[in-house]
Amino acid sequence: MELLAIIGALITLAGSIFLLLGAIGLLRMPDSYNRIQAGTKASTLGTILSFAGILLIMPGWWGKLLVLIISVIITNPVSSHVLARAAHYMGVPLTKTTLVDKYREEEEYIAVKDQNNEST
Amino acid sequence: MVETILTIAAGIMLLSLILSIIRFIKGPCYTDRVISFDVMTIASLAIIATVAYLTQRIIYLDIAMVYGILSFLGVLVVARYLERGL
Amino acid sequence: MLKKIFFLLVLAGFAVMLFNAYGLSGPDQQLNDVAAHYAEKGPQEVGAANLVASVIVTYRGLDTLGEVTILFLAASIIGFFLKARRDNQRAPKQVRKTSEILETAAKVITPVIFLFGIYVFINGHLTPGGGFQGGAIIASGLVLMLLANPVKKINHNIIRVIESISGFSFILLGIFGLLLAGGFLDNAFLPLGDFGTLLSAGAVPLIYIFIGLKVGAELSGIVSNLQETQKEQI
Amino acid sequence: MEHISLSQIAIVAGILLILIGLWAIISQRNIIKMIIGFSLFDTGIHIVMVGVGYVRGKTAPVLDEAVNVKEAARQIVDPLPQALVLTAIVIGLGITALMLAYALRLYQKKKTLDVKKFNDLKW
Amino acid sequence: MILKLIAIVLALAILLMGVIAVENKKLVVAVIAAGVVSLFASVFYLLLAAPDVAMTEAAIGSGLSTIIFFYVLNKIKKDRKDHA
Amino acid sequence: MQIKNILVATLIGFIFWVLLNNTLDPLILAIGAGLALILALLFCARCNVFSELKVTPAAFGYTFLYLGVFLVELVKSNLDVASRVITPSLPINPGIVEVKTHLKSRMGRMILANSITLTPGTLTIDIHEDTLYIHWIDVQTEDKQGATEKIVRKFEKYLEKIYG
Repeated sequence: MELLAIIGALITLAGSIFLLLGAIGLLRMPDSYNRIQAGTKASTLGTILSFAGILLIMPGWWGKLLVLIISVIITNPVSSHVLARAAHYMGVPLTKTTLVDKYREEEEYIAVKDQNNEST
Repeated sequence: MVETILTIAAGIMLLSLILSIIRFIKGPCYTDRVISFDVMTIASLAIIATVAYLTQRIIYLDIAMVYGILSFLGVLVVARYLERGL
Repeated sequence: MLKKIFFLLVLAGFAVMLFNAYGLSGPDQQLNDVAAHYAEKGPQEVGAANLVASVIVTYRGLDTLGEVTILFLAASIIGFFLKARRDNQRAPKQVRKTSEILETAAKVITPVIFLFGIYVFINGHLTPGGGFQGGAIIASGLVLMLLANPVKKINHNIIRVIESISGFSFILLGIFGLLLAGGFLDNAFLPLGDFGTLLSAGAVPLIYIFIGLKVGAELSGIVSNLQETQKEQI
Repeated sequence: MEHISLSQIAIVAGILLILIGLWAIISQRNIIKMIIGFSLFDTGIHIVMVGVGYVRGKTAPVLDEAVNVKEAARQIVDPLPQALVLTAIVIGLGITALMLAYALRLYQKKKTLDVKKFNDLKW
Repeated sequence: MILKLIAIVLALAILLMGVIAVENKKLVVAVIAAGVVSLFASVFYLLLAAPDVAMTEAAIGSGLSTIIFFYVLNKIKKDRKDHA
Repeated sequence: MQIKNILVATLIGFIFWVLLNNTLDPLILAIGAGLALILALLFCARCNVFSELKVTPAAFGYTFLYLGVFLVELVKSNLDVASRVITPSLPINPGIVEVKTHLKSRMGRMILANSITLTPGTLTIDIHEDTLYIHWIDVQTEDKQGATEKIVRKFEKYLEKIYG
């Protein structure tokens, strides 16, 4: 029992390290799309691992922790997909080393340039 | 033993929260800020779960549920606003 | 410039006042008498495991009634103020279409959010949560529906009917308390039941269900009015 | 670190947040910014009230298996400020929505959000 | 101990985000920053042993009021596009 | 078809309710079943999200197989991105490519897109009919066939068995 709890704590520690890596990726990546890649998804795995670790430590809490894990798995990719779509529609620039942009060739492309003069 | 490891884990989660706040301040576009908002909420979810263990209350996990659902909606609303679909 | 200095002076005055008040607050070592009474007698008198719920619903029930009234007034003023002309043909909204992924995901997630809102206010007397939080979660489920399909028409009559019925039932339960038990909004006219189970605490779960439906309907009304308001109506 | 308690942190942070909100209300000219300042002010007051109700080392006032019902008075924090703050938050949402609706209609009349331009009653 | 550390970091973050919400020129950033203030305040309430208030703040303060702000900003932007 | 749709929606709601309550009290179970049925009738009566789901023993087996493959991919590619992030020279060459899918049902395509998004390195940006536009952090091939082979194939062969 004690061993299981220590394994769970170590899993939580691994999850927190993934969260940290996600945040570092958020800082280091050059453009918005890569930030979405590195930021939101590494941290998604980090959160899932933290929940799983606490589930191993406290087995009586499995119901709510399982619901949390499933909801994180379902909602997070949808939100990052919608965000990336909005970014491409707004005309957020890709970084200079980008090889190819097939989406731009297909989509009717409306750059929203006056998005930034929202203030008065 | 377990509590020590979890304390260190909570400290690392706080560090990632601080790093995403730095991105919020720097972020050149709106989307960068929204991404850092998303990462902040995810890190807060992990912090809430850790706090729930450290204080031994299962009821704190309900707040994590509400948190997850409403941060998802917040990101969706901002994204749909930015792409003129609201 | 002079104006900025004046603002800073005002802020400094407020800061001095507030930090003086901070010096007056007592030591955080033990509960005061009222809180100790709630903590000791609350489980026998009300029977709710969540003491905040018992304070909101019974001990301070009149405050809650006033709050619900304020929220109702705000919602109806917003509805009156932003009323769009619905009878004549208005131009279809110019919005970007939602992606297929969001539409499908919203169809799966929306009933789950509604179910979670209902869970929050049915279990309001046992776990954190209650009518207000559950109502807010239900309204956010409606927001998700609107996000996935921005041109959808919300039927305002259903919202109005749910709100009226639940508000009326809330008052009716209060009057039952006045007639059958100690006072207005007293929950003891139903059996208190076993402490910590779903069917306990007398009328607290019923009152929370009605508060939840009412708050959910009001917030949904506010959101949908703000979403579909038009430019000019006068 | 030992001699400061959570409630002291909460009260100081809340008072500073109240001052930030007040600064926004009296110095900004944009109506939406003033409404944001109002909501910050609101949050600050709520943090101060919950911080006053906190008792050192006690747990939440929800009596489940983690709290002994007989000795509840020695284990929980004060439930009354929490109940008051809970109602205040909901009212704050109603007021914010009302102010935003007014701001929207004002904008549609004058095509501006600057409060200095609304000088119809000035003389 | 770690709870106090979390509380101090969250308090500093709340104040920083409040200053951003007041001083930033762009309304969208200001509204998102106000939402983040509510979000951190919700975790703060959890540390202060007030789960009910934390749930209300998460559902109403950071969820619904941000949503309402964005609906109003959307109307204002659409109006501005029509008339400018 | 309609009945299966409602039944699956009810079942999902009921499982959610039981996990949330974490008890087997018959009263709570009855309340949950009733609420899930009502909500399914209200929201899922006209949307045919679940009607392509195949309810056969083989489909159940493939579901578990798919979950296993998905978890392994998740951890493996997270480690990949993590190593990219902490390398000082930041070795990325991103790009947006298009891939094709054979899946017909909307639900299947949603699960496919979510799986692609969750495995780091790839991010679904948009979906048109049977074409997915994907932001790829390390572009290896630019043509449609090769990218499809590399990104989609490993998930699609299981999802085809579960959804039509």
